[in-house]
Amino acid sequence: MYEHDVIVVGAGGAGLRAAIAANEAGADVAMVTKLHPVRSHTGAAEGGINAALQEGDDWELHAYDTMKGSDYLGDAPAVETLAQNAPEETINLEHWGMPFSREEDGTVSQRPFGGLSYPRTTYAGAETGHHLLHTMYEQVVKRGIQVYDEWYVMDLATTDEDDPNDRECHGVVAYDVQSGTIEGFKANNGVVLATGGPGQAFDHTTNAVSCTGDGHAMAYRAGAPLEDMEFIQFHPTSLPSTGVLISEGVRGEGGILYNSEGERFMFEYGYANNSGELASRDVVARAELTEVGEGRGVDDEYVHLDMRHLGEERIMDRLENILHLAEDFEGVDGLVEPMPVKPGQHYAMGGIEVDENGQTCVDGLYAAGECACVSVHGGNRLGGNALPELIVFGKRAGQHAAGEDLGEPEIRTGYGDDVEDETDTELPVAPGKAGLETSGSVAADGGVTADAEGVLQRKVETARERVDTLMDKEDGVQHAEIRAKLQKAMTDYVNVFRTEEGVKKALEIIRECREEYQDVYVDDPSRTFNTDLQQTIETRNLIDVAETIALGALVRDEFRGAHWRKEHQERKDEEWLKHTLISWDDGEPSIFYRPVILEGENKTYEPKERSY
Amino acid sequence: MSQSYNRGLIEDFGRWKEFSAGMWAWIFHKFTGWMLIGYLFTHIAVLSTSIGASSESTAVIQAENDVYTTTLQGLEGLFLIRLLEIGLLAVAVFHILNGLRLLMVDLGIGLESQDKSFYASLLLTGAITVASVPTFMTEVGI
Amino acid sequence: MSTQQAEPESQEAPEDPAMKGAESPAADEQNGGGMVDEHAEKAAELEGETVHIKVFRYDPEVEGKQEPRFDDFHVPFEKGMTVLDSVMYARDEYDSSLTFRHSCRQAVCGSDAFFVNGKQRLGCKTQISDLEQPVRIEPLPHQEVVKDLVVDMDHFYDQMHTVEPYFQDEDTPPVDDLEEQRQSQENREKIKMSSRCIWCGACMSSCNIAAGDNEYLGPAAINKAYKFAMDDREGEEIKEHRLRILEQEHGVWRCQTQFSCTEVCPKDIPLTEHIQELKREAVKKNLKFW
Amino acid sequence: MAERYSSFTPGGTGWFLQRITAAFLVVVLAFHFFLLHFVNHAYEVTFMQTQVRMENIGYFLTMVLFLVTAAFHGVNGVYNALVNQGLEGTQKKVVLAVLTIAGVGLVAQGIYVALAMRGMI
Ligand SMILES: Cc1cc2nc3c(=O)[nH]c(=O)nc-3n(C[C@H](O)[C@H](O)[C@H](O)COP(=O)(O)OP(=O)(O)OC[C@H]3O[C@@H](n4cnc5c(N)ncnc54)[C@H](O)[C@@H]3O)c2cc1C
Ligand code: HEM
Ligand code: SF4
Ligand code: F3S
Ligand code: FES
Repeated sequence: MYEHDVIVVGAGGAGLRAAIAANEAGADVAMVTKLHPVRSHTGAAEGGINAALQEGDDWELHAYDTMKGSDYLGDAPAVETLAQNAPEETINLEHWGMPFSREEDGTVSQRPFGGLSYPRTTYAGAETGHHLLHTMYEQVVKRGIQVYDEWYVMDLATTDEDDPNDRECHGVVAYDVQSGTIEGFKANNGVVLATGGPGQAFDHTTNAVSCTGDGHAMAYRAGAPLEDMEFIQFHPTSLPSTGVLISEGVRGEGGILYNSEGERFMFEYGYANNSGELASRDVVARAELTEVGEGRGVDDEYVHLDMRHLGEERIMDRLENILHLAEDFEGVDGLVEPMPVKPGQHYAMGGIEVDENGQTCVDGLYAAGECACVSVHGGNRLGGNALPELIVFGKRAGQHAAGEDLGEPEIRTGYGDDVEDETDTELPVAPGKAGLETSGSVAADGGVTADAEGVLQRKVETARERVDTLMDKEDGVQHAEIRAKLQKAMTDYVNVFRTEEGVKKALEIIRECREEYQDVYVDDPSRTFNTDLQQTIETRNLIDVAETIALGALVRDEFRGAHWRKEHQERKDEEWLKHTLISWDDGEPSIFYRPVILEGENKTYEPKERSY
Repeated sequence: MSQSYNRGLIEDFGRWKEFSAGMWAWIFHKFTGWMLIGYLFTHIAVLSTSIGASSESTAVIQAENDVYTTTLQGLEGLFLIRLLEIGLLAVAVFHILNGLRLLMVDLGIGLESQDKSFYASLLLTGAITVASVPTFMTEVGI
Repeated sequence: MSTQQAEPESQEAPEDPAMKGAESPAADEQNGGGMVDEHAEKAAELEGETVHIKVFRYDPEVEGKQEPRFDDFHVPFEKGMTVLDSVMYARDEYDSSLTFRHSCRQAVCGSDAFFVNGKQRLGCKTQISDLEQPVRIEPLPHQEVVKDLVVDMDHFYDQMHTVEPYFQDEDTPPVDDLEEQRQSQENREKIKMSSRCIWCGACMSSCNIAAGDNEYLGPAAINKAYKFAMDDREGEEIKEHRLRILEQEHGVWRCQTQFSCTEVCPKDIPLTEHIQELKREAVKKNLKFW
Repeated sequence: MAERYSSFTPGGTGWFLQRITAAFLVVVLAFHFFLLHFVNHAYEVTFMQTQVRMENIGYFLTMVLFLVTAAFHGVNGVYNALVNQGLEGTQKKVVLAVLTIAGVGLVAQGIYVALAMRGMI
């Protein structure tokens, strides 16, 4: 068993920032991560970090833009904290040596981004995330923070009182990918989950293969509710075979979208008569899929993004990296042929419900980054708002976990007297656990809630048993099959377009996946670097997370932000200014709602029509 | 730590087919350098005959019968030595040309064409060597 | 670091010798239709284009894999297919024990540097159609193999950490100072390429010198140091300190300008150029004292 | 970190001298080759001619310098190459000693020879 004050799970932007903050607060921190830190998906972010740095700009404008972008589903205390702290945190990165792009006078550059009233997206070339990730990892090395890399966290060591609000988290159970040993990590002060997005729930995503929503699933099963999971952002231009992102810059420079008939469909079919290709992400994504759905897709799958008419010189000057991306990942030369693109899952606005200090309703359990939902993005995230979230809320979670006093949070978490229960949606199948699931409940073992070490020890044993069972089983279904089926269902039915019928169908398939998972086995007999085993465990997490996405999508019968429902084409403010929360309840998911907080420090954000 | 596998020798020269220009240049430069220093030692050894020659009488020297002259000309009369000389020239020329290439590299000049300059060194070495054959081969019997 | 051959006794040997990964690849031919077998191969060719890949296999615990071997897979070709796609397909469809690191699929995480047809390349950034078949995929040379295509990266990380890879400036402004340090566009341009490294280890694996001298810092670490040493935001004194680390015996002088690092770097970082520049910087610094 | 290096060698002196000597050698070696293989053919070299050449103090000094640089360049090159191959500890010290002795011996013998050619011995 290992023991530290604070255990940070995940070493992307959020995890690294949390670890540094906890270290600075004097705690003994360790990071446990399934990838070496520099492999984290934060490295893929290109655009930049929003922060009101320049004169004339100020945090209130940033907060306002964010709230508007969220389609009024962001919580004001969180949104304002983000906007207020982003400048300081961004400059702090600069002080740590992050190589931001520069202006003539040597100050950091900022560029305009969609939905922002001021150019406040601070960037470092077209690889902001890469620099952010590496700069923070460097600080971790400098501080000598312990990193357990290639350790896969399987479970949280949480006590199991009936009410999640009474539970406490004492650490995590992880297995060393290289050797296969399973160990407990005791956290004296707190565990911070920073495991990133759940993009792998979909079969076409800009997210990494490692973005499997492990943190979501572990927190969920430990009793912390997942919030606003139905809000998934789809990016309209990703390469079909890999999901690699083709930046909005191509359309910004004048790139045109064509269907298989060679029609400029954004105008031809009236999807966006004014802004055409430059309409907002969700509009373009829906237009592309409509084209494909109506038989005008290329190879029945994608559309073409053409930039040839911009001329070689302009392309080389401004979009050179796009040429490389298309060439390297799709084998297409953007100078001589149009590039194939289609919508891809890009970002999850929802996540583990936390307050401004990053804490969940389970004592000692924190979450930060894309896996968390403090609710700054609400129904739709603005480009450039995820990276500041990592550093602002990563830091707060780290500080709080290390015992620093950050004041009483205004955001409430967990099931309480301020929530409203879901009562009327009919589900096609019962969600939640299937078969003989080990609930990990002490009561079931007839024991009593033990001390921290006892809890951890029991969890370690459960994990070892689970792995042994998976490894010992001789045949059955393989995870790849289940995963593929799940991803397909999500992309077919819970994608950009959502219909009641479709989402219900998805829930049924998810149910099937769960049942099939009962029969899953790990073929690779080796304990050494068994990725088969790791992916099998991840697949289970994906099932849980996908289910919450589909459940959220089914109950929210309105059209808000990225969530589009065929039968409900308008935003319903009277009914839906509230967050969807889903909690596991020992295997029987229950859905409830908590109102959005629109009262900010100095003003109240009045919902307005979202138009740009 | 868990076990791992060390692939031993295939790692190094077993992979010679996959070596790139820079690696060959390195190997050749090393080889030629060692040849040259080796030669320098023999060279001085041969020239040491002049110590004996200097004590011989002027007449002998004028008659070109001193040990230095006879040794040198005796050696030069051997076909094998002539061949070796050509080899030495090739070695020296390559070492010089590639040495110049390396000096450029050290100064950070023309790094993009480092492979081309290696091939150029090789070709030039070949050309100079071939061109020098007549000079080296005059007046030697087989 | 252990260099000895794997001993099977350490962990329980698999009981069933018939699992796919451990057996001769031909056994899988019926259910996947992809493995090496003349009939299968011909059939596959008829069905459409397939790519033939030969993948290095090794597992210290599994019988039949303790002595490395190559497995053949025939993967249906799709436009845009990369080397990584092909091994992922082989893993998901034919043999789930096929092991390799990968994550981002877009050349930013640096997990999947393999030795492909005799050259270090990023799997996800290499179009399979650009390669001669059969495509031979091996783990990075000069690193110990943990399993299949997975190599031990610890030594690489150690070298990276040796150069004090973090920004150091005695006069770094206080955290709550909202003013950034100034840096000229030229200076930022100068360090731009060096800052792109994704720690894939391809360069280190390609360098003969690094292979021969375990303590040689290697191109990636030297490049990392370059990024800081050339950054004007760090003071003169720190730059000198950095040069002192670099000019140690196993530092820059070890580099014999073989250029293979520069040739394989998937991020096109001019590594040799950076190393040479540091050599000159070090000489200049030392000349000052003469 | 930096402390892991036990032996601190003043960085790059060897490397630098190798380049400087190389630059000098290019010129002299070319001259030498040209003179003794193309202008005068090696097979025609006689002690008398050698004496005549050596009588010229400029030529004599150039040749001595040539010898010293070449010896240094060659020996230093060999030493660097061996060190690069991972020579360490006592072995390294022994090699250094042997090479130094060989180098010094070579130069000494060479100078002796040159003096003899000049008729000074
Ligand atoms: C292509 C792309 C471009 C983007 N561009 C921008 C942009 O320009 N601006 C912006 O603001 N945002 C952008 N985003 C969004 C933003 O990059 C991400 O939301 C953010 O980086 C997520 O960071 P994270 O720290 O939460 O997670 P990640 O960086 O994904 O890190 C997750 C970490 O958790 C670890 N982990 C996961 N599961 C486990 C487990 N079970 N056990 C142990 N460890 C585990 C992983 O090893 C990893 O270290 C972009 C996203 C993508 C995909
Ligand atoms: C005429 C011009 C010459 C030039 C331009 C030249 C250039 C160089 C250079 C630049 C190196 C360093 C290579 C490196 O460290 O990467 C080198 C190495 C060497 N040189 Fe020369 N050199 C010349 C002549 C000679 C001569 C006359 C000798 C023999 C006495 C010689 C023997 C060597 C040896 C032994 C090495 C070491 C090779 C190795 O790395 O193993 N060189 N030369
Ligand atoms: S320098 Fe290039 S090859 Fe080397 S680790 Fe970095 S990215 Fe990879
Ligand atoms: S391959 Fe090695 S020798 Fe130098 S130029 Fe690169 S580090
Ligand atoms: S998978 Fe990330 S670099 Fe290839």
